[in-house]
Amino acid sequence: MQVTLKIFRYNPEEDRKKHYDTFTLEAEPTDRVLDLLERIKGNQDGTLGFRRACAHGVCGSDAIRINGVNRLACKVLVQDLKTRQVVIEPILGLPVEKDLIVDMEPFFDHYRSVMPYFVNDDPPPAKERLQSPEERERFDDTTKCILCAACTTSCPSFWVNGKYVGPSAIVNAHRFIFDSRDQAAAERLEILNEQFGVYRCHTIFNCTDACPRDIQVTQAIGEIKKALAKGSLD
Amino acid sequence: MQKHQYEVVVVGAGGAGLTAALYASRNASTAVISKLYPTRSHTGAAQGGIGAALGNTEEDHPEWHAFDTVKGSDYLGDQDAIEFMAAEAVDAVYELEHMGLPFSRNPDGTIAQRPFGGHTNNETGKPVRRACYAADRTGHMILQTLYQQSIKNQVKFFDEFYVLDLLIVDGKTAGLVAMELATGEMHIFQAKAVIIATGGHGRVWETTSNAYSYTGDGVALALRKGIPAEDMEFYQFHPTGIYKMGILITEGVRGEGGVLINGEGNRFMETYAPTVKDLASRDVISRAMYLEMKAGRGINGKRFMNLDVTPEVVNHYAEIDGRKNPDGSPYRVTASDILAKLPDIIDFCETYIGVNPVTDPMPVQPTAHYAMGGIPTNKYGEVVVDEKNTVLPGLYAAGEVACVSVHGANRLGTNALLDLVVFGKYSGLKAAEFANSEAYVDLPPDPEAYAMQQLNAIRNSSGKENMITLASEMKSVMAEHVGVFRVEEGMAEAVEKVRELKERFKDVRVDDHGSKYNMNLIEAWELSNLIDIAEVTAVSALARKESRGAHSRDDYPDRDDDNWLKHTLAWMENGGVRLAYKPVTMTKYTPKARSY
Amino acid sequence: MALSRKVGLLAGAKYKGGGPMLAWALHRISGLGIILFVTLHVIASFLTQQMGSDLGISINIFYESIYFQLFIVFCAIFHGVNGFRIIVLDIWPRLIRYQKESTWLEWFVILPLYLLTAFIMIRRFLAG
Amino acid sequence: MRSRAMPKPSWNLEYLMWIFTRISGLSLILLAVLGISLGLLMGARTQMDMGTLMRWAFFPNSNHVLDSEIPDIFLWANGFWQIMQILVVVFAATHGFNGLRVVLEDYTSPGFWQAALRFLIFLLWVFSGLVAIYVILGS
Ligand SMILES: Cc1cc2nc3c(=O)[nH]c(=O)nc-3n(C[C@H](O)[C@H](O)[C@H](O)COP(=O)(O)OP(=O)(O)OC[C@H]3O[C@@H](n4cnc5c(N)ncnc54)[C@H](O)[C@@H]3O)c2cc1C
Ligand code: HEM
Ligand code: SF4
Ligand code: F3S
Ligand code: FES
Repeated sequence: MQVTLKIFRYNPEEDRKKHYDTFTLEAEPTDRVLDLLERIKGNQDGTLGFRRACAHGVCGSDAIRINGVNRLACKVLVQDLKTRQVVIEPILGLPVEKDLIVDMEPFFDHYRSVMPYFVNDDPPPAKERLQSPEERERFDDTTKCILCAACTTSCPSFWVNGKYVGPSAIVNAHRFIFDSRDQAAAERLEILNEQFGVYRCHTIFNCTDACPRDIQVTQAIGEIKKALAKGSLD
Repeated sequence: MQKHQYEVVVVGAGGAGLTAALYASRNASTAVISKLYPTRSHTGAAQGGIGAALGNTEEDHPEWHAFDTVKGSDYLGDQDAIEFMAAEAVDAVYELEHMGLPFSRNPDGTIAQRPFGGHTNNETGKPVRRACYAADRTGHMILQTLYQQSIKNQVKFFDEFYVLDLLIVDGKTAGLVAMELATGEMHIFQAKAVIIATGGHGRVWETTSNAYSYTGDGVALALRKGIPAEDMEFYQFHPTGIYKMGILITEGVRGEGGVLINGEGNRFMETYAPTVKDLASRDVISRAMYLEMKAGRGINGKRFMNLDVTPEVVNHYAEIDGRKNPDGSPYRVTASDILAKLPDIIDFCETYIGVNPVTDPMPVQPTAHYAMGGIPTNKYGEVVVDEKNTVLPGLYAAGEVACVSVHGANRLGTNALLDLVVFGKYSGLKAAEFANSEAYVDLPPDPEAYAMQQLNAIRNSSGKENMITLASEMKSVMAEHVGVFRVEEGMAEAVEKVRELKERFKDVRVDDHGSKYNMNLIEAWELSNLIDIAEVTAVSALARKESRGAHSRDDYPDRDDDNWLKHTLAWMENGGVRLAYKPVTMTKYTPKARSY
Repeated sequence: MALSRKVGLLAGAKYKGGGPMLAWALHRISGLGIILFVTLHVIASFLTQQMGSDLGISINIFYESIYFQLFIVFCAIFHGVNGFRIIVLDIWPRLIRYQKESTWLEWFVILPLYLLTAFIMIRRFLAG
Repeated sequence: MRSRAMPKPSWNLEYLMWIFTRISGLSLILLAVLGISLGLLMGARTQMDMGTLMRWAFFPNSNHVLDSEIPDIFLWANGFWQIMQILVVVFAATHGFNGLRVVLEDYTSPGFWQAALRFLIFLLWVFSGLVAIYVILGS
């Protein structure tokens, strides 16, 4: 079948103005949107800029807006779209560098600001630190994050206020805060307790809807708000 | 143009690169250069597990692990390195755990382990639980954990910098040349030691589990600088990729009891590997599938098999096999067990083929997966450049790009992730040690000249040839003739074809003439790397007149230890490929017939 | 030069966020609506009662108009019910996975409540 | 396994107001329900229209029912209702103006104008609180 892709274009070197280009091509229902972008780039316009690597939803390179919502290009099939008119745009709230490529640095800055690493200053045991399957389960959901930014850039709070650390950073703080082996929960919570921490979240839920890893993002944020309000992690 | 100076520069931010950087940065100023954001590296795609004889649920020993690896390698692996890796494995896994890696857990709180192909109890020959896992996202957790620790230790990253050239002056490493993708600007890195950790090159083949980014940049970089590539004919085809797409279905599925079923509804692996059946090593299973399909026993006569992990089928065969839990009770699974242990696999199948593995079988076919060959190194990650294993001072390689060789002719599942952390660590330590005792080598006067010249050749080409066409011709000829089964004429044809493509590449079309994020240009460059690698692979394969591990020939069906128990070394010289051979290092395992 | 990161209100409104995003937008609008009403009302009462100013009376006429009343009642009902939903989910974050369901379920409370009230109000109004 | 200590988070405006917003929201619902039910008990159904009752529920000020056909104004205008109404006004004004502040901080960036507007909101809060209490006590 034929599908039409209307793609957002911006080339900093040639035109100062953003615009949309339309491409029409043959597609199978089981083609990924990423496959279509690859084919357009290969056969119609080599200058089209977008990121990709793994092509099956595990590396987090290709978060874009497809028909008005954030998705991974490699995880949406043509048959899932339920339309043959596809609008492709870069994710919102990060500066567009070229076409669908956005500047990810502000996103990673937020990520780095929440101490997204394991802290335990006790001398390690000879073998593993023990952890029961239940304790492991407590933070399983948030270990799945691939830092694709689909959540943060779907959040209206982040759009209007780039200082908000955003759902992705909170998810990654959650992963450690609720890890029974970690010792820096208090510091991370203190960071999230600040003006641009969890209180910028108004449970809008776009983030959870956008997450390609099906992480319960809003729930993770809620658990942190609750931990702060209660002053306890249980 | 910008200049930078670091004692150690690591190229690649996957499992190998990050481990190397973590260790090197303890003792030397270190920078990591990567064409992708570190967390996009392909290590994140690894699913099933990392091998280490922890013995958490049943008896196991590093010696058994070493023997299984030697046997899996079809005796082509260097045994000193294999013994070293198996022994280091246990500490390496504990070290990852201490860095916070969230492994799945046993009820007693220890790291959970599952069986994997080719890993056996050396006394009974039965599968052993050796693969330490975090659900089916082990690689993801390793990559994330290492990146997190790099942030904690303030490792310096140059993200989205594409390395174009390695600077070697008078046989010594001087640094490298990279392009900043965001601006197109050239950067010169002066370094005392360079560690190459750029991963594999599965994009040479049609159906592959590998990322778009798996274009063999590291090996191509080395080849162009007169460094040989070792054992390139040994490329692993994983038996279970999703039909047509190639997306990997981890061996862990079979570890949890999944079985391969042919078009007649039979579990065909019983015939090919009577003891371990579906948990034989990958070369054996891929070949068996190929033979079954050739005999018309694919599903509906098509070129795929069913991989069935529905609880009924798992329990049925577990009963037949008499498989037991560690506590001695019979092994049985429920739908929720499958869901808990293989969540991502289920997600892939539902997203891409609309199949729920808990209720229906998955259509699978062999998929290009892993490069056993690569840049030759010794067990400290030092690059060795000839038959006598002479070290090139200051150059290191680790991970899939390197050939230590611990995987020989066929890698066992879980050993790649292990390879990353063990040899990543030692190359990092060795590189820092080297940097501490050596001075910087002076850069050549025009360091970026060679890279610029190649780039300009692409930029200014006539533009007659479409990149996609060239790539797909290469992929199909390689899949057809240098795939699971190989014969003389086919491989000769492939060599011919690849050389033709190499010529035609000179006319490749690049639409984008800008400098910011010119991915078009980079992709052309990557394609040239792939073509070089395809050539070296095909030539190395054509020369090896035996069947061993992943290299299996219809015209020479047997292993020939008398003539071919040796590593291939291939140089790119004078527009062609020159081959030489070097012996395999043996310690205590003498080659035996291989059966599972 | 990269494009600015700014997301205009319109561009944001075009994002297909679904029920929860709508609930948030309405919560915000209704909250602002009520605070506007309260401020106006307090000022008006102050002006009329304490100063006998005419301005207060004109403000009163404005907000006593049926349209403003209908708007404000909607704001109050929506904000109250949706706010209650938010608080419940804040107390039991585990329920947040049902955020979507909860936003359409709450309409079953809001709509009958509002329509009934509006019906009574309009009938009164028409009856004079 | 060692229990994981978590010291109380430090108090700051965002933290306190987040909690206050929830508490005041719940209280406002409670007060409104109380207002409606008591109003109905006192015969609101036959004595006033819907709009007036709603207004009563949210702001139980006797001025709000003066135009209705109630026979006994004393029931509707006494100290109990004055306290009820002060609670409503204080909660609603604090909750509402804080909400306004949050919205303001979302859509403006730090700087002179933001500071000025924040101060204006603060003044409005104090003013409306004082005025409301003055009106309530004076009526
Ligand atoms: C789907 C899949 C599943 C797997 N499952 C398992 C498993 O269960 N167990 C197991 O043991 N192994 C598994 N493997 C194999 C294993 O994951 C890989 O071999 C391993 O992750 C490779 O790691 P690496 O560090 O060498 O490379 P990568 O992680 O791929 O990193 C390569 C890095 O090099 C950078 N790079 C490349 N070229 C350039 C350049 N020109 N300039 C700058 N930077 C560059 C990239 O940006 C990247 O950061 C699996 C592989 C796949 C594909
Ligand atoms: C009926 C009882 C009420 C309840 C249950 C309630 C509940 C809430 C809650 C939970 C929030 C926080 C929303 C968030 O953080 O996303 C909120 C915000 C707000 N409320 Fe209320 N509220 C009530 C009454 C009021 C009243 C009477 C006013 C006005 C005076 C008001 C004005 C606001 C404003 C302006 C906001 C900010 C909106 C935003 O940030 O998007 N609310 N309310
Ligand atoms: S939480 Fe989900 S959407 Fe957000 S960055 Fe992680 S994977 Fe992407
Ligand atoms: S979209 Fe934004 S407001 Fe919260 S629930 Fe998600 S972070
Ligand atoms: S390309 Fe890796 S997530 Fe889509």
